[in-house]
Amino acid sequence: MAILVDNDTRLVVQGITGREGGFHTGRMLQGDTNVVAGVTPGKGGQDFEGVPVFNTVEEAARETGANTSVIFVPASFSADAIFESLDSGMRTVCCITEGVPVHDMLKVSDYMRMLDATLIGPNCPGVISPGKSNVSIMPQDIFLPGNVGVVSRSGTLTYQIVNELTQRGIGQSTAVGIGGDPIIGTDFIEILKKFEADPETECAVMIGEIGGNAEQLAAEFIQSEMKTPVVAYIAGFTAPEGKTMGHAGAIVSGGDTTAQAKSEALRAAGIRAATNPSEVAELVAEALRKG
Amino acid sequence: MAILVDNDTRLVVQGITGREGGFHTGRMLQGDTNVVAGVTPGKGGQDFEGVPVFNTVEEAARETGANTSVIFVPASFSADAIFESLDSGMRTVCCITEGVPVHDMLKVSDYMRMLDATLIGPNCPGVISPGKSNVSIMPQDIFLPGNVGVVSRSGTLTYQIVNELTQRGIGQSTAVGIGGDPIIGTDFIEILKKFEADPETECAVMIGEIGGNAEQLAAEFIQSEMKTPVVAYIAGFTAPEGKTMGHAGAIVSGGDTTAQAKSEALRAAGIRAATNPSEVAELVAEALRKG
Amino acid sequence: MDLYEHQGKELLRQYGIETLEGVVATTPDEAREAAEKLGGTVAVKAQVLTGGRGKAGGIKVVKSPDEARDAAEQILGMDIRGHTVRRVLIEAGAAIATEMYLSITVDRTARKPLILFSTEGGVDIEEVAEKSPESIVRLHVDPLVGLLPYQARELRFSAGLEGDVAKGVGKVLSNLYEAFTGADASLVEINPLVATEDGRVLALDAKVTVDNSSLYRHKEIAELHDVEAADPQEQRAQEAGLQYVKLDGDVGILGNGAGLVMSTLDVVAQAGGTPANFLDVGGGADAEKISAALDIVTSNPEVKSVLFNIFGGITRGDEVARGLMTAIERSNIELPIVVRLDGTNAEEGRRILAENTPQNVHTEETMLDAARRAVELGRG
Amino acid sequence: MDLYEHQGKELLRQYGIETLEGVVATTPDEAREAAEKLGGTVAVKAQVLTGGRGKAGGIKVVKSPDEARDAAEQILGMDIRGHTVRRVLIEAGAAIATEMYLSITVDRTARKPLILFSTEGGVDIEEVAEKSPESIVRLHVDPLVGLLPYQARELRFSAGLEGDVAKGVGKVLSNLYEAFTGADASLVEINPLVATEDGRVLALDAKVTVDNSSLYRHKEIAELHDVEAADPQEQRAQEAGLQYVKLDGDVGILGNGAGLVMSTLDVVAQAGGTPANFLDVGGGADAEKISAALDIVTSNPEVKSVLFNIFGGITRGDEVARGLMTAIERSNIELPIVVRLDGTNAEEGRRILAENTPQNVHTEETMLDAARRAVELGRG
Repeated sequence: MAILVDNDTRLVVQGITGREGGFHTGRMLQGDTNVVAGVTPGKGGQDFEGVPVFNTVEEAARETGANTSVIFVPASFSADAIFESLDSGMRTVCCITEGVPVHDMLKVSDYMRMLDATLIGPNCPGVISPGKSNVSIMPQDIFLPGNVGVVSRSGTLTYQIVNELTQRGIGQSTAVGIGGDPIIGTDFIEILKKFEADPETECAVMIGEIGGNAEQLAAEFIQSEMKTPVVAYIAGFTAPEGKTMGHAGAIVSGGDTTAQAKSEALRAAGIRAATNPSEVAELVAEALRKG
Repeated sequence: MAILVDNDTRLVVQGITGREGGFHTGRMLQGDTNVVAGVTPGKGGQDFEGVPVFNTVEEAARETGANTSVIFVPASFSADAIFESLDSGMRTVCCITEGVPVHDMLKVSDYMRMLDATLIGPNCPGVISPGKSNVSIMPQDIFLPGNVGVVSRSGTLTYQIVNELTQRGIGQSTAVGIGGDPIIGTDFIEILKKFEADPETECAVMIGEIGGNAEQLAAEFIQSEMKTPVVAYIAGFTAPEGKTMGHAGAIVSGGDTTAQAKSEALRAAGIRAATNPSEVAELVAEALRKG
Repeated sequence: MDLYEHQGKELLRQYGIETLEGVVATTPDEAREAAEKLGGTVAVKAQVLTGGRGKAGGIKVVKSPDEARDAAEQILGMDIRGHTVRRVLIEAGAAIATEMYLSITVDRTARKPLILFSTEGGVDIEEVAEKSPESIVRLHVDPLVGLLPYQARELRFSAGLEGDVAKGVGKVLSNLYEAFTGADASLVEINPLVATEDGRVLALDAKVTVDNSSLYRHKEIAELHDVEAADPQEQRAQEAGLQYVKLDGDVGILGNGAGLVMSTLDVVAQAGGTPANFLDVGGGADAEKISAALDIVTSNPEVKSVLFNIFGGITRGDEVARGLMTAIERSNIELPIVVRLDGTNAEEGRRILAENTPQNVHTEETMLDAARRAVELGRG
Repeated sequence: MDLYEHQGKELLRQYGIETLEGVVATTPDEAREAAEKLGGTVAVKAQVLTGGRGKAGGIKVVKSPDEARDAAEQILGMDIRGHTVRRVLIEAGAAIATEMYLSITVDRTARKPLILFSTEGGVDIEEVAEKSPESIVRLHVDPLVGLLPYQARELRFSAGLEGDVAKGVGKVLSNLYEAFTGADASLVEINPLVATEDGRVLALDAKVTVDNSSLYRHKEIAELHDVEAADPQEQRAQEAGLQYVKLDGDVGILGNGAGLVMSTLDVVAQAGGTPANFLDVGGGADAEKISAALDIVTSNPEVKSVLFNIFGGITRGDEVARGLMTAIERSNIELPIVVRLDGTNAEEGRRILAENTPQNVHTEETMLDAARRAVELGRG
């Protein structure tokens, strides 16, 4: 099965003729993704590496049956692009763009409450279901089809951990980078819920960070609602307090948002918590052995 | 069972110390309604005919377990009162007030899309489930517990028709006045859906008016989705074109929004359509006989 | 509340939408002066709250001040679909390249504002919808989110607009949406919206309807209300908070609630009578209002009998009865009045009437009987 | 981006929130003049982008211009939690009746703005939350609907406010919400919000953080950015679009993606080393950026070795390799550099490095091995 994207995914790329959009569309086309359309206002009628380009998502959806979108447009236009894709019927939307204003995202995420749709990101690497569909900027060669679901606030750290899994022969059902911004479309719990409901996912990996309390909330959810074993890893054990570490979300302002506190909360909830990426893979192997 | 209000209804009256609010609270208290609280900002701590008054709905809900609200506050404060009741956890809200600005209602009804709640009105007589709960300004003496669901855009015409039913010994499960304004919280179809799902409702009465196409849409729904027999009546056969007849909704601007056209559309969909209130009762009796 | 073209344009200008320069005139001489001031070719346009004035001869394009005077003389006082022309708008000319249509209304079913745009402007949108439906672009706006940039793009690409016109229409769209929400409008319509030969986009006409319920927060718009335009009785009813519509028959009808009154009209017609009016006293009508209502209904000389149908909810039967007594006493009404009273405090109301029934007041138990009786009494 | 108190207050005033009259001074003499102009008792307040300045002696209340001069002399140049005081705000006095707390932040979990209010102001809200949590009123605002009148009532009744103070706080709340959304703030905090003895409600302090991602649409706020306040390397990093945080160790660390870099820090620590910094080159970093990043890391004299950890997604390995070569050539870096390259175009990147590897550049296959090697090489 996999979650969010699979063999039924018909992808439209918003910002297909831009630098990043073009580069990653090329990579997605090399993989298993069914890229059916691109959108760049004013470039409708052109084609990009064989993919037809439209002026609007509505037109792209009408003409190609696109049901999923990935967004590469600049940050100042991203909220508008998300609204456009949602209003055009896209039910999974990945916003890769970094630097989308927080107040724009507050409005978008409020609007999402009216819809039965999933927004991943912004400022995220996207979603990949290896062997099925790649709606992401993730390096797909490191992925292996399998039964481990991965969800992460961090992009490159996800690649690191997926790489460790793949090198041990452990494949992934779906890997989701939810993004590190203060306001994101979908959080750990929502993704974990989907993994729990997915019969193909036999173990889930949650990759967290310092700052906020998303991991603690997820720990409560895992403990009370999940039968699927979960392995967690929180980055930032060496982060000093009061400093922002890159991700807007990764600021440590009090004792209980540190990597230590989070890892302890996870362990207290009976969840396997690793201290580095290699250990994650080891704990996943162990969890799969025990079932 | 009944729909929307029943024995579990714990009612808070917003605007309880106002003229209309006070009058109708008194009447609801005489009936079967469990009026647990009233709200008037600045009058918290007082009581009204034995009902405790609070400053906010949130406080009323916290202290009394209220789950339903009825709104009698002036039109310029009504949207705020609806938001307050929704945000305080009310899951059925009846706004009796007339003259709520359309743009206020556009915002409210948009907000409703985020919630699992039902707003009846504004500019409506409310909801009554005879023998169970009366959350309305309807004259409850004319009602009789029974198995006919009534839904109407008009207040007093509802009383007229209910009266005709009761005089023939035909009782009602729930009667809902959805209101005659351009933008209302709940339309015919949403109420008919609830009647269809209610095992107690054996026949539904839909009371429409000239103007708009709500009755035609309901006809399609009834034909394709309902097993419960429906009797319809459209008022306004003698209305001239181009004139507004009281309800903001009741303006005839084209051929197909007349009472004739609507009645024909209903009959074409296999629905019994009466030409006056007495005939409604006769057709209901017939429908109940045939089962 | 409907605004006149010149008022609607003033509102649009406040929201940054360009129009042609214009001056309102109430006499032929004022029209002449205005045309002189504007210079060149001008249009003389009847200001009436109804459509179809062009076909009715209410718009004339003239080339000199004297011609403007003559045109105004013809148009002023003209009757267009029952509306008397009291003012004309003298408007400067422009070199028009294309005529388009743009409006925003409230879509009741979707519960959202609906934008309609067509590159075929200057004619009835209903006609366009029939003849070339593909030329109409429809866009819903989410009320909480508001108009979004992508929607302007959708309009532009769907309609095939380009260059300056695309840009100009986009700007008008965004300003018009601001006007629509800012003025609590239920309709804003620009037909035609024109592109001039020098690339400007401007509103050549304006139809604006403001939600009556919102007028308390738009004092400046409420003040525009034109008392002259309304039928005197309809005007009086409005002041008293009543909904009154004059019809052609002879049975005067009063009741509470639009639906019940409409149904009463129907039942009167089914009983062989013809309704003289629609009058809804509204919810919670007190004695004063009932009294005013009866006055208005009986001031129509065609009325031969009156049917008074009240089913009380928020309206209380005792107050209705008292209002009725007051009105009859005060106005010395001698017409036959059939009263049917039911619902809240109806018994108390019936008691008041029974205690002191004048000769000409008859009571009936049911709506059907009351209608039959009123028709019968009206026949003498 | 954090605003200084005086900048935050200027913003609040633009949104109709009252503050005390104040003047910014950068020298003791300017402070004296300001105090003279304001008259009476004034406060001399250090302007620093950190909390706790009161406890650190950064605020002094004085009664004369000369005293103001002396106070400014003491405060200017003072170090408060690592921040040097370069400006003071001289502010008029007021007769204060009560001190309250009011803030609006973004609640990430609820994805909504969160209003916090307490009648106990002037102290750390964390302390209040601990000592008397019941005194804190919490209200979420729906981002699309905005602040509603009932929410101001909830705040007022929950906090037990009355009369002028209730009214004044209500007005400040609504203005503060406008400021919060209007300025794209992620935090607006007034602590204390005071009621004066004559019934006015005003902001005695202001802490405003504006979302960096929104600065493109707030040019006037972006211009307030204080380049003096930042560490020179952090400043340079920011200009280059890099996230750099200086730490106390000796292993310089660069990587792409905050999570991966944080994890790299952890792995270095687990390998027995101490990280000298956090540096995220971000997504899609090109040669120019990589080069700037390496410069910044190695400009820290404590750094003994550098660990360069790239797992490419949007970042391409070939560009990283080119950037690295450029930086090494240009800056003549001789420190040992351990490179670990994986992901998008990693092979091409490794090829570029292999073709032209300088003596001091070492490559490793895994993150763990790279960390161990960097620690080892740092020890010499």
